[in-house]
Amino acid sequence: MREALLALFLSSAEPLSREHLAALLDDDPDCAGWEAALEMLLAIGEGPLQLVSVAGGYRLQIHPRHNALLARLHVEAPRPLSKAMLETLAVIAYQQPITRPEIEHWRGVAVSAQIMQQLQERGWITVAGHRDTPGRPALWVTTPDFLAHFSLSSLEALPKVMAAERLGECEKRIRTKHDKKDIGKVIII
Amino acid sequence: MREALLALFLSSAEPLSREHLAALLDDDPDCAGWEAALEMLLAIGEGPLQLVSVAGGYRLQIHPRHNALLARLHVEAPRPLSKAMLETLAVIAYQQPITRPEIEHWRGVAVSAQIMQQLQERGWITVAGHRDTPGRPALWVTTPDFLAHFSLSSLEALPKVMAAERLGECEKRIRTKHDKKDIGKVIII
Amino acid sequence: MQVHGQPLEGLPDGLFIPPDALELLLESFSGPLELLLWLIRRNRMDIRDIPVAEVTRQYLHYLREARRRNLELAAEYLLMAAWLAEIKARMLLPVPPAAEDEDFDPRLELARRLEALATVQSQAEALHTLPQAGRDFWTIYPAPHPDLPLAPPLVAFIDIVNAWQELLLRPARKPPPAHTLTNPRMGLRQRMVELLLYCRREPRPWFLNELLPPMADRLALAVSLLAILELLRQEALALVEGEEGVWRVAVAGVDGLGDA
Repeated sequence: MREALLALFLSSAEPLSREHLAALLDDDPDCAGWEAALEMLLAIGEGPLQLVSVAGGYRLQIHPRHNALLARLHVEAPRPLSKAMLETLAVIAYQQPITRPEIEHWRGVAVSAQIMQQLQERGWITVAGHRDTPGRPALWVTTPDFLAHFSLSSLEALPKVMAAERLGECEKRIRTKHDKKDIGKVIII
Repeated sequence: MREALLALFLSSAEPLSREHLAALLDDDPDCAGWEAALEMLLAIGEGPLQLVSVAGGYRLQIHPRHNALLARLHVEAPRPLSKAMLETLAVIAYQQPITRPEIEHWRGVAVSAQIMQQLQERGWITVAGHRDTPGRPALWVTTPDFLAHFSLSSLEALPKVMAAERLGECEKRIRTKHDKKDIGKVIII
Repeated sequence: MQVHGQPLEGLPDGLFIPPDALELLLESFSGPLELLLWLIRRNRMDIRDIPVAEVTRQYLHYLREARRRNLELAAEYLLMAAWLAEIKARMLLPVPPAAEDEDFDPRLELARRLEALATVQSQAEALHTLPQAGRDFWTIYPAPHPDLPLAPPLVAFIDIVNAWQELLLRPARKPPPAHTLTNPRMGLRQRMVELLLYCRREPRPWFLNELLPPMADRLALAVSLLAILELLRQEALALVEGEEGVWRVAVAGVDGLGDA
């Protein structure tokens, strides 16, 4: 009976409601006890499948424990980031936590909600809070996944970058005293 | 491992080839021994499922022992193919790549644009190029979906067919020995 | 699917056709060639040696019957009749003595076309007998796999650094809408992000000592304090005064004590 029930769910594009199942199975003496089998499926699933209750009935889906493997199968080919996305990501990485208006200030152009959403979907940025200023803008930060993807131990490991003018004045002072590694630590604050 | 393999097949709308599976699984130490699991699946299936070799890969389908039940679920049976569609499809399948005028030559009648479109909508035929003759007529071929629908592992698996009339002298011999029904089996018509 | 020929096998031999059958018969044919093939098969004639006179006689009989019953016939049916008549006429001519081989048989082209059609019919029938999805078996409908992570974008780390460098090198811009740290010290930023995420774990204000790292050295303590102060200054965190006059820190907007 469990098998027949699985066959129905597996071949169906739509979720199956309890009523639909009853209409299909109640009159069939071979299918007696299907309700118990359904409860079992709901409770413990079957192999890599779990039965979930969705609008309109039940449907089988792959248990999320296989997501890593499935992600390899269902990859959309990785696409390069657009320049706008790249700049936005760079600003967030170096200036976090940061609001969208501030990102726009750094980039000098408006940042579309779509860009923020796409970066978010990739799992590299997230909202960490809100600034308590008018409009309560969201504060964007990079995620641990972002660090992990680029093998960065922390944000401290982001390469130091300075604007040219600032570099000029600092350089003279520091060069005489410190090696390059120390420069970062001394001048950043 | 068996579960992971099942998860891949269960989530895939297309048949998966052995090469594709190898690319997905070979580097993963958790997936060692997937070939053995695949052989097992091919041999004995899993619950109501059987793994079949089709269109250059493997695909799960419901074991035919559940057909009666499934027919009750899928009440709107797919519309049967018209004779004209079936013949046109047969010409393309057996003679591909082929142009529309050539199809018309084989069938002895004009092929309507509607038939070509219906076959295309079912995803069974597609244009693979153009013949380098005046007018550059489109060259039609069948798709992997065609193989999948008709449970063919490849085009070589198309049933070998001889027209009755090609048999010429064979026919006379057969006729004396068999009744008409048997002729049908030998010569298909 | 009606298998060609089979529903028609019940027809009586000879030329008589019941009144309703002719229409069905002609409708089942895709064209004159198929009618001709059907006639040849029904008479068990050899396609390579067609008795043209007899076939033509029968073919014309069906055409006349159709006309008598006011059935519409496509022009190709008349074209075929003309072709048959032409073949019949050429068969009456003496074969040129120099070319007695088969190629000069006027029936050859007709035989070729009938053979092609017969082949197509066999192939169509072969396809029809193959197991078909949704008719003879059911495939699985691919099971959904919710919340699959998207592939990370294709980007080299150095591109991010360069993008930032380029932004910094751009001509001076107006002051930012909210004051931000312009000389980023990443240790501080890391701590700020961590603090924000930490505070959001529960919607309540936090005591200062909850936010400072335990067993930390002086530098870590200093950075944490600085991060809290910076977040307060940026108004990402807010100070909340409790009943006992104790100040606590809350994520901006979390009104744990009703006055954030």
